[in-house]
Amino acid sequence: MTNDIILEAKALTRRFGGLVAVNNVSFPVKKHEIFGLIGPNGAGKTTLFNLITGLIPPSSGQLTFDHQEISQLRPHQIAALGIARTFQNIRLFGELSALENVIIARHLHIHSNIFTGVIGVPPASTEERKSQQKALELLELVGLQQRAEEKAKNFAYGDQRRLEIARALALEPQILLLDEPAAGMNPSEKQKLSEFIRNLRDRFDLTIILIEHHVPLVMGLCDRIAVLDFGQLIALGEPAVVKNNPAVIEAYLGND
Amino acid sequence: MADFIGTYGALIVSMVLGALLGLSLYLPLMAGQLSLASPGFYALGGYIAAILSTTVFTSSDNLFPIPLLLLEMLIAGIVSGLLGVAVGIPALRLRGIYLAIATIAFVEVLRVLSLNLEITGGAVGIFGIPQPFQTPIEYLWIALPLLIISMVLIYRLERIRVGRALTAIREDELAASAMGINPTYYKVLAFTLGAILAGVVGAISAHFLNTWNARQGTFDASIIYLTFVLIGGSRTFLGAVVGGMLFTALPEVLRSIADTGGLPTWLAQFLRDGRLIIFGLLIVLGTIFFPQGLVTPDIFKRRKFNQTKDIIQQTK
Amino acid sequence: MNTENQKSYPILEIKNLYVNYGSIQALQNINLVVNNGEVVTLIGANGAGKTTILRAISKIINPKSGEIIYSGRNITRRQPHEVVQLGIAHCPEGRRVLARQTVYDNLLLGAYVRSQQAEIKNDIQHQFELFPRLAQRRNQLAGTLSGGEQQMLAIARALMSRPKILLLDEPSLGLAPAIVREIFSIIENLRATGVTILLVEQNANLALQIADRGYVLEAGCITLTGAASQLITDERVKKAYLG
Amino acid sequence: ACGGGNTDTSNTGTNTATNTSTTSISGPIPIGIAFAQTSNVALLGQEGVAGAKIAEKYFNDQGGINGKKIKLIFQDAGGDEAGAINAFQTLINKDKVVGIIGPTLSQQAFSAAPIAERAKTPVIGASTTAKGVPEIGDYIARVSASVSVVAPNSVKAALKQNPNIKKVAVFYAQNDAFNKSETEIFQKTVKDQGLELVTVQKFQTTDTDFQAQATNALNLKPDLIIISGLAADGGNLVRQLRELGYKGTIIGGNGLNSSNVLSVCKALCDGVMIAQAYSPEHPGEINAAFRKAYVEQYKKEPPQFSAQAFTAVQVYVEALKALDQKTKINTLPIDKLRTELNKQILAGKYKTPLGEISFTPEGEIVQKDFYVAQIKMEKDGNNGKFAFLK
Amino acid sequence: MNITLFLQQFLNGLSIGSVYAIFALGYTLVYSILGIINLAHGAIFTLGAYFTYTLVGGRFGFNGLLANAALPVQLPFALALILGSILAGLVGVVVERIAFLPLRQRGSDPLLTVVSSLGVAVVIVNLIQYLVGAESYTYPADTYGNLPPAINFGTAANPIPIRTVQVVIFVVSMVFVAILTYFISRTKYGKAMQAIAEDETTASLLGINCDRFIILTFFISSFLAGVAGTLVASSVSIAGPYFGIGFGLRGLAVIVLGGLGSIPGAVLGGLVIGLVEAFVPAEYSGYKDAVAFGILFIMLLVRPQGLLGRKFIQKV
Ligand SMILES: Nc1ncnc2c1ncn2[C@@H]1O[C@H](COP(=O)(O)OP(=O)(O)OP(=O)(O)O)[C@@H](O)[C@H]1O
Ligand SMILES: Nc1ncnc2c1ncn2[C@@H]1O[C@H](COP(=O)(O)OP(=O)(O)OP(=O)(O)O)[C@@H](O)[C@H]1O
Ligand SMILES: [Mg+2]
Ligand SMILES: [Mg+2]
Repeated sequence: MTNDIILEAKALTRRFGGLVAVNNVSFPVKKHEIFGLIGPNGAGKTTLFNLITGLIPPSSGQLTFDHQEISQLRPHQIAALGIARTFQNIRLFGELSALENVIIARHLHIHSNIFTGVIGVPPASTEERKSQQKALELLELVGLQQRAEEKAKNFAYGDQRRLEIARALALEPQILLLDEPAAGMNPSEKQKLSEFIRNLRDRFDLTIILIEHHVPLVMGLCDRIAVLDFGQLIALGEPAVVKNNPAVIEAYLGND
Repeated sequence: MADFIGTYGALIVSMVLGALLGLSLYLPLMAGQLSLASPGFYALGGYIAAILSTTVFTSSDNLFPIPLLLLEMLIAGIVSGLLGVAVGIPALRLRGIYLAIATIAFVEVLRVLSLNLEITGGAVGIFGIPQPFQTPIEYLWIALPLLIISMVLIYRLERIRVGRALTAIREDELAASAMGINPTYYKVLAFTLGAILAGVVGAISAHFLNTWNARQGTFDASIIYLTFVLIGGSRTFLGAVVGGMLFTALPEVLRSIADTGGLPTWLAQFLRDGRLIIFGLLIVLGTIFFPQGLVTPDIFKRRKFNQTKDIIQQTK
Repeated sequence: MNTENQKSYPILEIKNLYVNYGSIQALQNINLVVNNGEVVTLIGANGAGKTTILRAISKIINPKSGEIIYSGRNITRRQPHEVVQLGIAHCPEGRRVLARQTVYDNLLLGAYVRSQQAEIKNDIQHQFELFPRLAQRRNQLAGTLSGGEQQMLAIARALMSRPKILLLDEPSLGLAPAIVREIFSIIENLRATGVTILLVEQNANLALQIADRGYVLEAGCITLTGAASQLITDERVKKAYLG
Repeated sequence: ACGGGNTDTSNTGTNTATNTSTTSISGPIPIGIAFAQTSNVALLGQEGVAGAKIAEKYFNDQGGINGKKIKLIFQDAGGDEAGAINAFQTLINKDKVVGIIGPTLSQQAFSAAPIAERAKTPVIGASTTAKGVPEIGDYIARVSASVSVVAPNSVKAALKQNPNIKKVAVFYAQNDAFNKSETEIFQKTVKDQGLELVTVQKFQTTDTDFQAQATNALNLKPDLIIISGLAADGGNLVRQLRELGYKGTIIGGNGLNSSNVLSVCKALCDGVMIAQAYSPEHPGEINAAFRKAYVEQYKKEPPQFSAQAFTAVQVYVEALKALDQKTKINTLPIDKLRTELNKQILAGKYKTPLGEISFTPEGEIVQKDFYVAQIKMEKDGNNGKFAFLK
Repeated sequence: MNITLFLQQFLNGLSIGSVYAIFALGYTLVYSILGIINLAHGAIFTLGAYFTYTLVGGRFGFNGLLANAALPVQLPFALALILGSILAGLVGVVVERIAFLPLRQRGSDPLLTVVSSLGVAVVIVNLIQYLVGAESYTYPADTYGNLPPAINFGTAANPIPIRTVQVVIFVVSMVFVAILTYFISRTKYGKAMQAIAEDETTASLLGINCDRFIILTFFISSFLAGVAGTLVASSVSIAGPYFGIGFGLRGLAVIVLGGLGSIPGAVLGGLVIGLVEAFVPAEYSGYKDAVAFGILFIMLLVRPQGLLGRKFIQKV
């Protein structure tokens, strides 16, 4: 049982001055599952992502990936372990083309150093070629291959979100963290997206953690759901169970 | 022709050196690091060469042996590189203008040191630096290959993993780190490469200028070279090169225009005494009419674009 | 409702509007009317050009050609700040809160075009009642707010200028369901007080439910328009946007 | 007027056809002036230019070189080494001058003079005073006396005026080659005279505020303060010392020997003693003529750099004359002319505004007369003069 | 170090610092709204001094086009100061229209604005040089009526003299700080400025007329430069066209130390550096500048936002 747990938070806490953004939160995430993370605005979801990806250190508590403590690692080390993310308020490399955005994210899978790379000896050069290929495939996957050369900042909001997903996938991660991927898409686009995410999981054998406010999507897509409120974990379980949890209805879904 | 070389030989060499200094500023800029430390390392490299060639490598024959010059350049590069790492690791935690100021502070401290130390000869500086060549123009034998090599290397660099890592950091350091790029490592790398280049150039300049003193590599120099790079174009190394050459040449070009016959005297007069006014105006106009710099990456884009196009075809 | 619309006059008119971003043509021949006191919604896929229309109205971008008429005045060549002074408020895509200002100061600046301090203070209080979350965060730098909190702030700030016309670009984006409902009831109330609203919304169901009329945008062109009640039952719309 | 380029180009025009070494001079005889006309040392440069222009007119009116006129060709050497090099290159190869006067700063000389040396073109420094400049090469000389001779006189003069001077404070601009060398001489002199050197304060020529350093110095109760600086900074230092209540003697180094000092410290300059390598009061008709011409044109006493620039031109003129008597100079190919001219320069003796001068084999000036002046200001502090101490 | 000397040096420090402070005020003001370093500030500072000199009827020296020229009228110093500073302010506005506005409209990199401001500086400095030469000029002796040259802050027994001019400068800079600080942090216009500084587009969406504010800012900033230039010149005389440029580097250090964009910060920074310089021991006077910049460097590492700067954490 425990050995198929890929990521685990233990009593994770993060304070900002007086405010406790994430308050003593513990939960396991199983390999290959789609794990939903919901809660009212300001509940601490994104902060939790930031803790997992090492962008901010926790005030206390542990975080283990494959039973290895990672809460003290720097972001690039965590990325190297195989945890990739998208950002709620998009952080693309705006001045660069969509293609460049994705190729950059191939960083960990090209091994040329400054010398071999500059001289361009075979392993390096072929790697470069491959990663271009790979990047274009990923763009195709999110349906942007035709705009590969356009500047990322010129994409419409929804397209930028797609590009972010492609960029995250380029890391070939084991865990993919999606922060409101469906924001700015209309219902039918959202539906397509949820199929898309499910396919991703199977095609790349991913574990996916997903923040989303669009309840139908979450309920339909996720294997398990954790609910945060004021930084605390108020519910964790199968969608059906969570959906009817009074605390959750009270704090988040609202009753109608 | 002989006249031309005689008159402009020195200028041509300074242009090449200017381009190299431009590159040394451009390297950290690739990672979005606005470092103005180059003149500091330039000065350092110069002092190393000046001191070595006047005290240690005193050779009997009237021309200073090239191998020793190369050795000086090597030493200057190494020392600058080491100092670069030492300064870079703490300083590069700063961003934008703050980093700029910190590096200026560093340059200023170096300057005051060289004014006060005995070995650097105070204000008089070090003079009578031996010449490896008969005429200034021959310095191209050293400077030009150095420029070409640097350009080729940086051209490659911009197209590989390392270069992209730097670009990513320039665009968004935090996102870059989330893509598995170690910002500190790459920022210090770029900064150090810049430092090394500046140090090496300094070593050449010390011989080229025959003398070296605390007036080399100052705040003004920092700003001027930043100007060169930005107007040349800060998004491709070609910009740094073009900018460095163009603006080194500009005052002299204006000088020779003033000398060309047929001009009404008042104009010749103005071109002569007011040439820095024109210089300044050109800087302003440059920024206004070439906001991306004279040279933009697009000149490479076209090729790259076609490449990707046919890769798209292949993937179909 | 329709009976009202008969009396009400067109307060905002867009006539064959073209907008380019550099070489890219984002809008072609847009014709659009908003009547006084109406709620009009724009729906369309990503990249259709919804945001661009709002940008053109609030003058953040200059159209290539076409006219924008606001209660009789031609505002096509006005400056953004003039447009605001004329009573058009734009709650932009991507929130655009002033990250280095506190929540409170953001709201204060929202009322920049107004002068009566007392009223402004009241309105701020009112916003805090609408969005208790913001009240808790009033002295926090807006840049450190959560995504949703920023969205609330952006909307509240737009309201602070007491606009005659409110341009909302995906107000429900990133908000929890409860808050989304809150937003839509706010829109209802605003309509009741006579504010005209042009609403860009991905959540087409909700949008069409409260809107009087709607326009459907595809690849920079208006392809469909009509009363919201009709659009919501239209097959094409259902298939493309309601899911 | 820096002169129309026309003649210059006509030269180069003819030259590009034929080989450099065989061309000889047609038209007026070009002498190169490479002073700083831009950059933050332009003040010194401009004084030099002023003096040179007076000289050009004066000697051409006197009949030039046995009838042939001289023509000064000005190339701005700016304030930096590269600028000086470029100016020298242009003068030597493009303007084909017989010789060069300049550059402004010693550091520039160290950088540019070797170029002239290699091109076997004579150079006369008119404001370069640091140790080692004439030693750069056979073709490098100067009329600006190395400070070693000037400085001590003023200290002796001060002691004559006030024998019970004991404690001495020294200030100097550490970023200026000239003042660095000068202060060393001053400090040595102070020791030789058995005086107590209570403090040495360094500043930069760009500094304007000396209150803190002045306070530190005054706190040690000196009764003589020696300043090695340039006009602006030196003037401010004097002014601030006085305003902070210093009553004792002040000696200004050679860098303060410029009427620009007066405009800075105004009435407070009064009584400051200045070591001079040139004094407008110097007897001798050539100086009288120079001074008259200068005052007519610029409405003030000629500063030292002007006089030295004038002298440098005079040296060229007289050397050329002498040479011309031996072999008509317009028959000589330029290269030959330059080498011959250089020999002639070093050989000659000259009666100049600086007094009678000649050169050592290295090209160092041998100057008989040095002066110590004392600044005398009028009450309103707007006008004053350097009164010549016997 | 005895108490009198200590006090003396302390006051010296303040008075040195107040010069830096008054220079830095306008400098930091422009940064606070445009987020750019205006390198032309030093030049406008110089210009202000020359304007006043002209207006009090001062005569120019023997170089440049205006050699020996002078106005027929001779205004009283106070009036000349105000008029001269207004002229400086107008120049500032013109500079903004010509050199900065085109860049802003293109939304080009703020760095480029720094460069074009450098261009402007070069133009102004050399224009002055071209017009009135490089001599130093001084206001008439009676500039401050018949105030004593120095005021004694100590006892008759052990006096602590401070130059009157410096006291004036100190007071004036304090007054301006008070006014500006109130304006910026207490009025809605101050808030608007901060909004513009952060994001012009958003500011305009709130109904703020960015253009007008920016012009206003440049006028005030350059007006202050003019006042500062004149006052400082009345203390140390106009040392040629590079007069103000000389303060540029120090000014930069000051505003960064105080916290970029913070008005009180500019003054605090100025005073701190002034004090530091004042207390450099006599025997180390040669290292004065190095000390100032060394401190700046360390300061940047421990507290990048400066003494009074607001730290800002970018949330993801
Ligand atoms: N750097 C910070 N300083 C102060 N408070 C912060 C900081 N970062 C986040 N917070 C606060 O912590 C709380 C959690 O923020 P977080 O972004 O995790 O919320 P969230 O669950 O992602 O909300 P949303 O669904 O709106 O994105 C918010 O109330 C926010 O104001
Ligand atoms: N700044 C820009 N530069 C260039 N092209 C742009 C720019 N902004 C938008 N575009 C392009 O214009 C088109 C319309 O963009 P717009 O943002 O209006 O779409 P939208 O309907 O708002 O999409 P979304 O629902 O995703 O916000 C898109 O193709 C987009 O790529
Ligand atoms: Mg969030
Ligand atoms: Mg949009």
